[in-house]
Amino acid sequence: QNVAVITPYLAQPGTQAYVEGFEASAAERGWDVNVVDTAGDVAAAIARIEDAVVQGVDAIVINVDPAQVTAGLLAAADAGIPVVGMDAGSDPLVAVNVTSNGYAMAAETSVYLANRIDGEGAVVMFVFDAFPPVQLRGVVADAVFGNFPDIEVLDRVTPDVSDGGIADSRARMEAILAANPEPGSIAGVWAAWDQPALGALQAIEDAGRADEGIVITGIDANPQARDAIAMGGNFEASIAQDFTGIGAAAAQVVEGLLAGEDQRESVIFVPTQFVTVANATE
Amino acid sequence: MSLISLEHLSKSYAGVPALSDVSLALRGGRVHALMGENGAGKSTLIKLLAGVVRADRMQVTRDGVPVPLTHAQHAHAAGFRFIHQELNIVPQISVAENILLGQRLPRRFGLAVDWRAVRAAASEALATLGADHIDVRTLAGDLPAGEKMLTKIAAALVSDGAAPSLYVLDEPTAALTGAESEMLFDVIARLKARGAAVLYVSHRLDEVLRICDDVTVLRDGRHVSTGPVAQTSKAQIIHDMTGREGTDTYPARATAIGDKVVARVRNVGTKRLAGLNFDLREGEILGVTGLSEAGQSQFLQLFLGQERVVTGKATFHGAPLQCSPARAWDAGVAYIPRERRAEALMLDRSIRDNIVLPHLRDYGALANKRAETRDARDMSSKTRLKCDGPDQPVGQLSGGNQQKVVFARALHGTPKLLLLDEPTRGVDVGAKYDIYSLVRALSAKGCPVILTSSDLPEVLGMCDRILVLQGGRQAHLLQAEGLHSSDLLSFFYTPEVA
Amino acid sequence: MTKTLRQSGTLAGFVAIIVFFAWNLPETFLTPRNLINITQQLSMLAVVAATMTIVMVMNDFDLSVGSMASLSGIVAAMLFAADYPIWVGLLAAVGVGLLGGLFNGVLVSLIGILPFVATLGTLTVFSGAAFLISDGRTIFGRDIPSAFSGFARGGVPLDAIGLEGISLPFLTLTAACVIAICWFTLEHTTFGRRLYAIGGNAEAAHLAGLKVKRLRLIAFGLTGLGAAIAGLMFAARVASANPTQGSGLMLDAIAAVFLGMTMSRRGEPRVLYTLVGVLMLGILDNGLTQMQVDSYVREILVGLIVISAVAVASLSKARR
Amino acid sequence: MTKTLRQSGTLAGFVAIIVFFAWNLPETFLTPRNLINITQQLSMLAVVAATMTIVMVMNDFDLSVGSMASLSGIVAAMLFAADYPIWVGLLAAVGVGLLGGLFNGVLVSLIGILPFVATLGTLTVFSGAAFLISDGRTIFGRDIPSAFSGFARGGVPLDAIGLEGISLPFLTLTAACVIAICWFTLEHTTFGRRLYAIGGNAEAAHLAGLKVKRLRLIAFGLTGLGAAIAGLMFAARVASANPTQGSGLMLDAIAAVFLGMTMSRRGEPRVLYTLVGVLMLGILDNGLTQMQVDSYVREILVGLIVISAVAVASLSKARR
Ligand SMILES: Nc1ncnc2c1ncn2[C@@H]1O[C@H](COP(=O)(O)OP(=O)(O)OP(=O)(O)O)[C@@H](O)[C@H]1O
Ligand SMILES: Nc1ncnc2c1ncn2[C@@H]1O[C@H](COP(=O)(O)OP(=O)(O)OP(=O)(O)O)[C@@H](O)[C@H]1O
Ligand SMILES: [Mg+2]
Ligand SMILES: [Mg+2]
Repeated sequence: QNVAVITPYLAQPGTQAYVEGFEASAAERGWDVNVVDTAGDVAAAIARIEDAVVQGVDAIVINVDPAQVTAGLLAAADAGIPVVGMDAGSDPLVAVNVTSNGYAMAAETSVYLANRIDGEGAVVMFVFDAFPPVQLRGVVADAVFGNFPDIEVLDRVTPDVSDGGIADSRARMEAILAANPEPGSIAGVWAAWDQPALGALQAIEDAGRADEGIVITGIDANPQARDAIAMGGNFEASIAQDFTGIGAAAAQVVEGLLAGEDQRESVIFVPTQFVTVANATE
Repeated sequence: MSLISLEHLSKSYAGVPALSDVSLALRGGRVHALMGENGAGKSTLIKLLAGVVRADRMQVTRDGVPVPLTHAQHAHAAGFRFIHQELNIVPQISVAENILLGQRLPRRFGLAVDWRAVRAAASEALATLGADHIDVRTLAGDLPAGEKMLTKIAAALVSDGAAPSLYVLDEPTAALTGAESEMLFDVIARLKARGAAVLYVSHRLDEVLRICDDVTVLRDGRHVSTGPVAQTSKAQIIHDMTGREGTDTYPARATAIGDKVVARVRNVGTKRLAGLNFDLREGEILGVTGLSEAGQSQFLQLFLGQERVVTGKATFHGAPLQCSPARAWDAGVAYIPRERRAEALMLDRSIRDNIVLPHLRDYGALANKRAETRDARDMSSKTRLKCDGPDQPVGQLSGGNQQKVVFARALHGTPKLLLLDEPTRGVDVGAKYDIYSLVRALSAKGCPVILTSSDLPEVLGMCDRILVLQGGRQAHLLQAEGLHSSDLLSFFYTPEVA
Repeated sequence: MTKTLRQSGTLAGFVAIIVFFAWNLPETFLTPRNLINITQQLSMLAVVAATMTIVMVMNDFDLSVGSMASLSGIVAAMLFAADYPIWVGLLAAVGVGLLGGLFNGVLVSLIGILPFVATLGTLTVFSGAAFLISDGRTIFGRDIPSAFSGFARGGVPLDAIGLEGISLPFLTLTAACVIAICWFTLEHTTFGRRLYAIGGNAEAAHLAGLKVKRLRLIAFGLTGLGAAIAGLMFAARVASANPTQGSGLMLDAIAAVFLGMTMSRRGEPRVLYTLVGVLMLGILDNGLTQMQVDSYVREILVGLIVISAVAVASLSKARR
Repeated sequence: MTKTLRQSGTLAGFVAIIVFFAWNLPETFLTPRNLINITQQLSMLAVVAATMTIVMVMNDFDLSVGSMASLSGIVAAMLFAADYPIWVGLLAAVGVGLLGGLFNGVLVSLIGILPFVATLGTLTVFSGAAFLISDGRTIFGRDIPSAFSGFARGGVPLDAIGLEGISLPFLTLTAACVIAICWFTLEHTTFGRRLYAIGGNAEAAHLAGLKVKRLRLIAFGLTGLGAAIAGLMFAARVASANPTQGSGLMLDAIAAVFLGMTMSRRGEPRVLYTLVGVLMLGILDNGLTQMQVDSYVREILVGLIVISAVAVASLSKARR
């Protein structure tokens, strides 16, 4: 069987992990998988979906907001080619979307942070609203912090991600630290994904303010973040999506679709795991 | 006959006056010469008139009616046509489009350009110049220099409705061969007969005496004299220009040519040259002439390493010719290219930077600004450069003074061979004499010189022998002694004697 | 001779690429559906590249087209979201493009800033504005009227000429119109010829009495307008608008114009050659994806092919 | 008079920005720690911009510096991951930078491709190569030796001069060295003078006996080298390498050089002015973030300030 995996976001570590998970499961099944990255370009993703349809693949797996690639999905539907989403969002044109529950993840980390700082103090948020799955995390965290009257959101920073997200986040955090020199003036850093959390951690450590008890949380628990959490420093928690699990589940769905099975659910949530110093090295 | 009067023309650059309160009357049916040393303000006056440089003060009237001149279009609308000193061709577009540049192109259905009409109008303009051999569809950049100038002249002749009343030509013959110049003089005569006024700038005195009716002389931006040409003389004009006695002749050779053969050229052929056969001796000045584009520039570039020897053998001081300009300069060759602005000068860099450019290595691996400044100042005074000092950007100098910078560069150090391509283009009479003297002095020290020029008197006055090229082929090698312009011209056409 | 080689070098490469894919993908490459697909995929890039040609003819540049495309998409989408009728959104977006382009023009021509710097600055400004008014969010779903996104999905059915079930996409038609207008303007109007004259020798153009400043201003306005149209097409195609979505267009558009320049006689930009450049980039992407070439290898290949095409042209030019 | 205004216009703006932040952030802006922090944040950009100046002096460009920085970081990290000693990784990365730069040089100077096109092509190729050899992954954690990332965290303690607990970061020192070398090379060696001459008129330089091709080749090599050094600094600073991390450097570096050009007498690029440009960009980012200006507004402000600085310079130049 011939399966195309199309995403504009392959440079993101998470995307990579579930694409690899998918490829591994596909290899077991003897499928021929073509992974296409359009480097952030959504229109090109449509183009590549259309190309895959022309080429006559058996199934298409996407990791991009289906609402944005409707043109491509229509082409696939016309040709009768099933489309499965990996963390893509729900859409009538996508047979099944396999994902983690983003709302739950953001809620878990933000509630953790709020509790760790006893519901009071200044919090710096790192968000990225241009990318829908990350944007909703920010919305959830806003709601959680808004519910604690003594928590003040000091700044809501959107870092420049063209450098991978660490370096610019670090520069932003350094400026915020400089602007708030009093020990204790910053209680926590909530990051919508791990790279800004790592940048903030580097900034805090380098400013010699690691012992002020600033609590940092991230999301995704990528290996670099796990290392940092395992050190037992300011970076305390993140939440791991089961990327390999998502990839494997997607492969299973594709297999079912190709076998002509009916899919009852249009969303499959793969469980997540909350990562702290206790289980970071697992 | 119309009367265009220019009054109180004044312009200063950064506080330094280039033109101070000059007034001038131009009459229809007469050719008015504008003379002056390099930097006297001639081109500045013309630019004010063209509306491309804003005057500090100026009043222009035609038959008593004021003419506003704050934009090139105003001048055009007033019926003023210009040929500026620096050749302003657009190389990427066709000759026809160059000729009609600045006008609304003829259209079909009020929309699309009617290319047939464009070509017809352009051809017609060229035909009045007697230059109908130029195909108007050629890209202008592919034309030889003389034909580019003809294109530019044709552009000035094209009229769109209003009959032009004034033609302004700033050193038009500097890039033309003798024959082409004659053609231009014919055209000027016809314009004059039509009742147009002509303002004519040239440093070639004979030309001015021949075709102009009146002459105005400027010095340092001020008006010196105006009068009919018939009532003045060469010596008087030179005196008015320079404020001292002078001459437009050539310094005579003071020392004999050496015996040593410096360069030996045997049956050399290159991509564009053939049959070169001659020896160049110590201190000899060799002229290279021919019709336009007969290969003169390539001839010089042979010694610069730009034109490669394909057949035959050429040596310089016993060694084969160098194969790149870098090596040639290292071997002591100094070169003045034909197009000073495109090929020689860094216009927005200082006089110093321009003069020391090929000699940087002589100052060591680390920059030595003090020594460079000293040398630049020294060379500026030797070439009688009119400037504010070695730090002034070359782009601010007048055309002739820019040429002197190029000269200063070539004469700096002690060249072993001097290659001069149209070296005095745009240089005024007085400075020409100084430059010729410098060349003579160099040759007296044993440095051979190869010179090409479309100014035949210059070739005859300076050279010991003259090599005539026909279509890139060496046709004649003549002794200059006793030769006359007309004799030389006839050799351009007579076939090679075996 | 070599002139012809130079001119046809890139064209020959283009044909070679097509033959190569036709050979390797006999079933799927040279099919009407695939070809029409390619034109649709390329329509946004073609519009940006064609209007970019207008300023590049004067030796200028516009680096801000990508962020202008994003901005205009966002402007339209925000208005749609605020329940304005479609035509208001379209008009506003196009107006923003024109104004942004004219702003570039003012900086470059009236103030005299190098185009590279000026449009680098406005790139930042437009992109910041797009983020600001959208609050950094992607606007999609119900906020985008289906009539708007439907346009990108619709087309003129080609059943009549025997291509059952295939239609010529409206996006392709739009691009074709823009290209035709740019071509006509540059090649067959006094305005266009003047732009070429400015590109050839700005000083000569000025001395000949051309209103250099005004012409440059207008040209930049047109490029901004083109970017806005492309931004709208993009937003319709992805049925959403986000503040970064156009950013990929800029470098590709410039690359296409440069590829085209290797085909023209004097190395000047010309719209139809730009189009060949656009097609070359698009066909490489389509064909290599179909051949399942790894995306990274594809990137390297595209870079090398562009370099080689230009190198061959430069070398044969030098030898001339 | 106006000449001085033009030259000092941007400088005055720079000072005004500093005064503005010092006024609004009295406690935190002009502190030694913050200033040293800024120099450290800017060190990579400063290295790229300073070496970019070398080619821009000749009116050339290098668009590929960003992807070259990413590539060299990846090359070093891959070698570290394969347990090679640190010096091997560093040497290989620097070697890759030099080779890549020379490749650009060959395209631009020997083959004669416009720098914009050539380096646009190599941008794609280098970036593709970085993705390919890293498989698109970020390399970090145990794969990056702590001696390497420790370099970016270390510095020379400044206790001796009364700044307790503050140290002058090695990254800042490295950048200072690179800048000093570039400055000396361009301003005080014949080599540098020759590069400036090429920028003045390349044809004239050639006919005046300069080895234009060789000089351009070397200059591009140096710019590639600088990009590689910056890439290593970047990788050390974030203790990881990923195939896109350098991409933000290119436009910022070019912007810094252009900002610097507005300060020089004849509008030519000069290393020290480039440095002022870099500082201006960095200080704006730092100060505006400290003032909690929305990131999008910050982007717009930075763009507008750059445009205004250049516009003032151009206008006073025109009035001259
Ligand atoms: N853009 C400029 N900036 C400063 N000074 C200038 C500028 N243009 C011309 N000048 C100065 O004005 C004076 C007059 O120059 P102009 O070009 O009118 O001389 P010219 O009489 O045409 O000389 P030539 O015979 O050499 O062409 C010169 O001293 C020149 O240096
Ligand atoms: N002397 C010159 N040499 C070369 N280029 C010039 C010269 N003067 C102006 N230019 C070019 O032309 C532009 C100005 O053109 P021009 O003055 O024709 O504009 P315009 O549209 O006619 O303006 P306006 O009608 O307001 O006077 C300048 O930006 C410059 O690029
Ligand atoms: Mg003059
Ligand atoms: Mg004007």
